Amino acid sequence: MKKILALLLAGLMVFALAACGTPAEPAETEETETTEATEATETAASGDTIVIGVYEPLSGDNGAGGKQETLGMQYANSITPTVDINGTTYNVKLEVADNESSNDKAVSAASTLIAKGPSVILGSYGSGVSIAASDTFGAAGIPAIGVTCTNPQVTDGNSHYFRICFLDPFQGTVLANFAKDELGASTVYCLGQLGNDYDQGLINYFKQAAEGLGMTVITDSFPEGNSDFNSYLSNAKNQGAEVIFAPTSISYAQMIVDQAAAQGITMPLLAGDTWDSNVVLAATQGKDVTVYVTTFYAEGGDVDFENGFKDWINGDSTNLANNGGDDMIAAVSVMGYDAYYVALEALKAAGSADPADVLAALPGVTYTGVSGEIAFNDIGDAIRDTAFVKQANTSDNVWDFVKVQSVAE
Amino acid sequence: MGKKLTARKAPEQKIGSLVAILCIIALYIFLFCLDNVLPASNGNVQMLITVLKKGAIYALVCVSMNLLNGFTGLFSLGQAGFMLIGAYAYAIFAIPADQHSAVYQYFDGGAIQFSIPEVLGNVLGKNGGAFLGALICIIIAGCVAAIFAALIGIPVLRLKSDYLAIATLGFAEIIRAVFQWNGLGKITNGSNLLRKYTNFNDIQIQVGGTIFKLGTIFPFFIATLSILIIVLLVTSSYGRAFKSIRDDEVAAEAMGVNLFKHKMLSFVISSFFAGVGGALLAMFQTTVQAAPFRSSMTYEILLMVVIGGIGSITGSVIASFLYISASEWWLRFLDSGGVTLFHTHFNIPFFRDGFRKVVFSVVIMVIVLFFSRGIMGDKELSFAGMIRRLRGKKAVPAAEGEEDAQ
Amino acid sequence: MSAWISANLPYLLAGISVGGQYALIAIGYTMVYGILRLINFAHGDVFMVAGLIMVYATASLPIYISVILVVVATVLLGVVIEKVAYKPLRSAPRMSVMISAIGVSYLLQNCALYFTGGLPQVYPNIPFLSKVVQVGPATTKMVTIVTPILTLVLVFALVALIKYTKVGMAMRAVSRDFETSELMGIKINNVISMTFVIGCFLAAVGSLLYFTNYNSVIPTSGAMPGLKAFVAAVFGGIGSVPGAVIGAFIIGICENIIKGLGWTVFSDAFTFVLLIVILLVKPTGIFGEKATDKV
Amino acid sequence: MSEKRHVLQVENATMQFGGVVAVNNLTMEVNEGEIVALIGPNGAGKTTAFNVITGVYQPTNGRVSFYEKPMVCNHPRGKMEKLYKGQNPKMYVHEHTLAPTPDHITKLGIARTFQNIRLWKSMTVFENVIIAKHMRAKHNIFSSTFRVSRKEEIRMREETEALLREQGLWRVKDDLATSLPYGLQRRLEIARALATDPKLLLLDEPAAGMNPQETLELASFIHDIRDKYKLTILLIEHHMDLVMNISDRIYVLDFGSLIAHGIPSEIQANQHVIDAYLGVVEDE
Repeated sequence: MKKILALLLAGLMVFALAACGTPAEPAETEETETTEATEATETAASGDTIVIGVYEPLSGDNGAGGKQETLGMQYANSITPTVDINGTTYNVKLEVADNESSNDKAVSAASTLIAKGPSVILGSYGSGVSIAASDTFGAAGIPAIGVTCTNPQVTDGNSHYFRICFLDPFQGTVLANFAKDELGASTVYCLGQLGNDYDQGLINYFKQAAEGLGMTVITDSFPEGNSDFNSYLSNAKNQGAEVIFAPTSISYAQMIVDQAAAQGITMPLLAGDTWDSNVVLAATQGKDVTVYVTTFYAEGGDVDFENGFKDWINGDSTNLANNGGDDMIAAVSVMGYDAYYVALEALKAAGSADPADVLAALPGVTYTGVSGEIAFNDIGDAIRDTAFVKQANTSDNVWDFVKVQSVAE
Repeated sequence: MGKKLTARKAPEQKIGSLVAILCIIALYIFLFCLDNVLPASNGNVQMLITVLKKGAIYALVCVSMNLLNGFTGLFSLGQAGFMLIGAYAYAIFAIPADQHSAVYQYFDGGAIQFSIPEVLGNVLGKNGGAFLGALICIIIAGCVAAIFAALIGIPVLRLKSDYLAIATLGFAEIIRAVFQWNGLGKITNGSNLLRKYTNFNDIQIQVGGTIFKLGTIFPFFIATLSILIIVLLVTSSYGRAFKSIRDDEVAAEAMGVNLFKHKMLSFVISSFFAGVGGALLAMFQTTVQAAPFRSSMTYEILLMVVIGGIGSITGSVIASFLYISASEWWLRFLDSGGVTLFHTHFNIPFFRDGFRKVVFSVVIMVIVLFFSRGIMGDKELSFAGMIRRLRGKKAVPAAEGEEDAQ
Repeated sequence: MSAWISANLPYLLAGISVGGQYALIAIGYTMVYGILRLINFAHGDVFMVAGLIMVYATASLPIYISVILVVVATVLLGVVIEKVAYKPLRSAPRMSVMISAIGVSYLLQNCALYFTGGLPQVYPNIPFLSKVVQVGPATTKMVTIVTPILTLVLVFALVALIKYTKVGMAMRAVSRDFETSELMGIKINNVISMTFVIGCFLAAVGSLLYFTNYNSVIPTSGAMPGLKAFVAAVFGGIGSVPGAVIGAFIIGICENIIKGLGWTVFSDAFTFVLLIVILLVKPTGIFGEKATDKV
Repeated sequence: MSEKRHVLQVENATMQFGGVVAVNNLTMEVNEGEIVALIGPNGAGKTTAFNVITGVYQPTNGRVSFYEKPMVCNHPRGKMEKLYKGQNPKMYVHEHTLAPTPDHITKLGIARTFQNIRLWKSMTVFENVIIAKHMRAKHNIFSSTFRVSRKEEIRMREETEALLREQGLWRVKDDLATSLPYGLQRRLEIARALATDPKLLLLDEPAAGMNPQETLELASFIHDIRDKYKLTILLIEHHMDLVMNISDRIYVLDFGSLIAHGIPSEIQANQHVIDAYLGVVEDE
C-alpha cells in the first residue's frame, strides 16, 4: 500500500512539476496561444473574406429554436455566399458560437465570436443572452442585429444593438386582443417558467394589455426542470380560466400540450413566438387540443423561398436533424434568413467590412425580406405593426393560418 | 528561543517569497498591458481577457469552497446559493438611479433608489466613485452572503457529511426560488435580469489626459487579496483547528476545539468569499439572473476543487484557470465542424455542436480516474519548495511553504 | 363535496403518480448509498438515457422489443458505469468517487446533448400506458394509475428479495460492514453489481412510466427527478428502501398539494424546506439508522 | 496541601443506550495527585465511563463534578423516562441539567487519550501538538489571520517546542503523525493531551500493543509526567502488572457496574474481581 502511495505521490510530483510551467505563469502560455490564434484571425481577415458572427443557443433550453434560427442564416449564406462592397467581391463566412441559453456562458461565447473578427453579429434567440452579451459587443464596437429577441431591454439604452422582429409589448397586446376578440375570453390563466425573463416579461405585457381590455388574468409559474403540469392545468380549470396563455420554451410546451390533452383540457392554449415550432406541432398531433401562436411569418408567404429552403434542409442530414427531423419552416428560420440579408445590406451601405462603418450604416438600412419590410427606428428596433396568428392543425401536422393581427397604437 | 524560531526562515523561503512577489508584479504589469497597450480590437486579446477574468473569479470561488470542503472537511454544496446572494446584493446596490426605471421595468423602478458608486461618484468623481463604490458593494455582497450563511449554519451545521451536503444544496435551491419570486420583485426584479450596474469596464483611472482601463486587473486584485486572506487564515492557528476538525472531529473536540464555533466560522468565511466571487461574477457577466446559479454550478466548482486537489489552494487556482480556459476557449474548435491547421481546413465528421462538451467530460473523467487526488493532492505549489527540489534537498511538507500568488 | 373532489382529485392523482416515479428512482440512490456510501449523481442521468434509448429504439423496432431493449441496455449501462467509474476508486477518498459520479453525470448529459443536438425528443406512446382514462371526475393517462401500483409491486418484490434471498442477505451484510463481509467470503463485486442492476432496472421501469406521462426527453430531463428522488431517499433515511419509497410518495403528494394551493413558485423550494426540517428533527431521515461513531 | 481535594467525583452515573445499560450507577472519585486505574473485562463500560466524563456522551442519569463543582448533570427525560432501567431516576431531577461539550470540559482542565489512537492524520507531529494549544491562546480569528497576535503564536510555538523536546519527539516534529512507530504515536497522543494544560489526565489503555519492556518504561513515564506537570491521572488499562505497579487506587467495573474498589493489594485478593476476570486477565 505504502509503495503504491509513494509511487502515486512521485507521479503527482512529476505531474505537478510539469504543471508548474503552465499554470504558475498563466500569462506566458496563454500569450503563445494568443499569437497562434492571431495568425488564424489574420488569415481570415487578410483574404477576401468577411466574417458574420452568429451568436445563438445551440444547447440548453433554447437550443432547438437557436438551431432553427441558425439554419435560416446558413441557408441564406448558401444562396448568397458573397457580397459586393464598392465593386470588390468578398466571401461571407458565418462563425457560430453557442451561448448555451445561459447568461453565465454568454460573455465567453461573445468573446469567442469577437476573436473571429466579425463585421457584424446576428442573434440571439432568447433575449436574456442577448442582453448579457450586449456590453461585450458594445465594448468591442461590433454592431449586433437581434433576430428574434423580443424583450425591449435588448436595444434599450445602447446604440449597437438592432433587431428585426417585433417586441414583447406589441406581442403581448396582440395576444391579449386575440384572446378577447377571437376567443372571447374573460379569464386567462398565464403560466410561465420561474426565472425565465422571456416568459415572465411577455406574461407581464400580456397582463397589462388584457387587464386594459377588462379581462381577468391569473398568473402562475413553474420551477425550472418541472415536468408535471397536471396541477397547473387543474389550477387553470379550477379557477375558471377560458384560455391558457403559456409562452414557455419549446421543451415545456411539448409537455404542456401533451398533459392538457391527457387531462381533457379543451380550452385553447395560447402562446408567443417560441411555440411556433414543429416540435410543438408534433406534440399536438392526434390530440384534442387547440393551440394558437403568434409569430413572425406564416407559411405560404413566399413560395420560392420555402421550396428552396425545404430542398436545402432535405439535402443534408445534419440540417434535417437540426430542424427537428422534418422540413417544416419555423418562423425563426425565416427571421434568420432575413437577418442575414439585412447584414449584407448593412455591409454594402457601409462600404467596408469595418464594424464601425457597419454600425454607422445600420440605422439607415432598409430591406424587404420574406417576413416583410424591415427598417429601424431611433432605438434600433424594427418598425413592425403586424404579427401572424396560427393554429396547430392536429391531424395534418401543419400550422393553419388564422389571421394577421395588428394593434393600432 | 522564540526569536530563533521566528527568525529561522529558510533561505529558500525568502527567495521563494521574493519570486512569488515578483511574479505577481509581472502578472499585474502583463494584465495592465493587456487592457491598455495591446490592441483592443484584436479578438484574441479579448478572449484572453475574458478567460483570465473568469478564471480569477472562479479561482476565488474554488478556494472559498476548498476552505470549507478541503480544509474544514464540511461537505457543503451551497456555494452557488451564496454566489447568487452575493451577485444580487452587489447588483442591487450598484444600479445607477436613473437606470432603475429601465431595469425594474415591471416593478415601478424598484424599491432601492440609490447607487453606491454614484453616491460616491458625486464626491470622488466618476472613476473614483466607480472603483470605491464597486469595492464597497463587493464587501456588502460578501457580508450579506455571510449573514445568510450564519443564519443557515445554526441549524444545518449540526448535520453530518452527506446530510449536510444535501441540506446546503437544498438551501441553495430555496434561495434561488426566493430570488425569482415576484413578491420580492421590487428588490430582486423577479425573474428578470438586473443590469446596467457598475461592471469591470467602468473601472478605470485617469492620469492627466489619458484613461487607463483596469477592467482585468480589478478582478485579479480582489481575487488575489481574498485568496491571500484565505491563505493567511489557513496557515493561522484557526486554520490548523479547521484541519483538525477535518481529520478527526472527535479528537478535535477532545483537544478543546469548539466544533460548532469553528465550523460556523469556516462556513461564514467561505460564504463571504463565495459572495465576493458572486459579486465579481455579476460584474463579469454585466447581467444577473438567478437561473444560472443552479446546483450544476456548484458541481462545476466542486469539480475544479477536486481536479486541483482537495486541500490545496494552489491546486484550486490552477485547476480553475485550466478548467475555464479549456471549457470556454481551447476546446471550442471542436464545435466548429473541423480544424484549420496550416491554413487548410479539415472537416472532421464528429466535430459539431456539443462535441466540445463530450470531449471535455471525457477529459474530466480521465483526470478523476487516474489522478483521483487531483493535480496537487493536498500539497501546495511553492517557489520555496521548487528551489529546495532544485537543490536536491529533502522536501519539507508544504504547509509552511509560500503561496505563489495566482 | 363532489365538486371539491373533482377539483382536487387531479392534484392527488398527479401527486401519487409523481411519487411512484420518484420512488423507482430513489431506490437506486438509496441502495447504492447503502452499500458504497456513494451519492450516485449519475443515476438521474441513467434514467434520462433510458428515455433516449426508448426514443431511438422505437424509431426502428416494434414497441415491445424496444421496452425490453431499454431495460437491458439501461441495466448494462449502470453496470458498466460502476465498473469503469466507481470500481477503480474503491480505495480512494469518498469525495473522489462522488466527483467521478458527477463526471459520469456530465458525460451522459453531454453525450445526450451531442446525439440529440439539444432538441427535445418526443417520447413514443406505449399503447396501454398512454391511453386516456376517466377516474371519477378526472381524466388522466392510464400510466398515472399504473405507476403507484407497479411501484408498490416492485418494491414488495425488492424487499422480499433483500429479506429472503442469499444475494439479499449479502447486500444487507455489505451495507452493514464492508470489510467484514469481504472477510466472510461475500463476493463484494458481485453484490455491488447486483445493486446497480436492481437500481438501473427500476430506473428503466421508472423512465418508461415517467416519460409516458411527460413525453419529452431532453439532456437535463434526469436532473430534477434525480435530485427530487435523492431528496426522497434522504428524507426516508438514506440506505433504507421502504424509507425511500415513503419519502418519495410524501414528496410527490406534498409538491402537488403546494401547487394546488397556489404556491407554485415555491413548489420545489418547499420540497427542500421539508427536507431540512426533517433532517433537523431526525438528522438521519425518517428510517435512517443513527450513525454511531465509536470513540 | 495537607488534605487532598477531590479532583473528580462521579456520582450515580448511568449511561443507557436504548435498552442497554452500559454504565450502571457508577460512583467514584479521584483525589489530587493520585493515579487511579479503572479496570474491568472487555465491554465492562470503562471507555463509556470516560466518554461520560469527557462529555462525548451525556449520561442518562447522574452527576460528574470537577474540583467539587458540578460539571455534568442529567436525569432520565423524555423517552428515557419510561425506558430507564438504572437506579435513582429521581435523584437529580431538581438539579440543573449540565451538558457541556467535550471542548468545554477540556478547557476546564480534563484531557484524554483514545483507546484507538486518534491523531490528526494529515498533520505533522508539531501541528498535532500545537493545535491543542489553540483553545487557550488569547486571540480571535481576525488577530490570528492577520498576524496581529503574532506574540501569542510565538508563545504557542515555544511551548510546543518545549513540550516536544521534553517528550523526546522534537526530532520527529516534521514527520506525519501517522508515520511514527506505534509507541511514539501513543507518546504523541499523551503529549497532545498535555499540551491542553490539563489538571486531570485520562489515559485510555496507554499500554495497549506494547511489549513488557515498553510497558515498564510507560510506568515510570506516567509517574514522571504526574510529578512534572502536577497532574492527577485516571487510566484504563488491561496490563495488570502496570496497573498494580502504578495505581494508588483501583476501580473495577463489570457489566457496567462497580464490583470493587480499593488499593491494588485489596483488588488482587478480591474474589469478585477474580471471578469477573477468570482467565482473561491479560488481553491480546
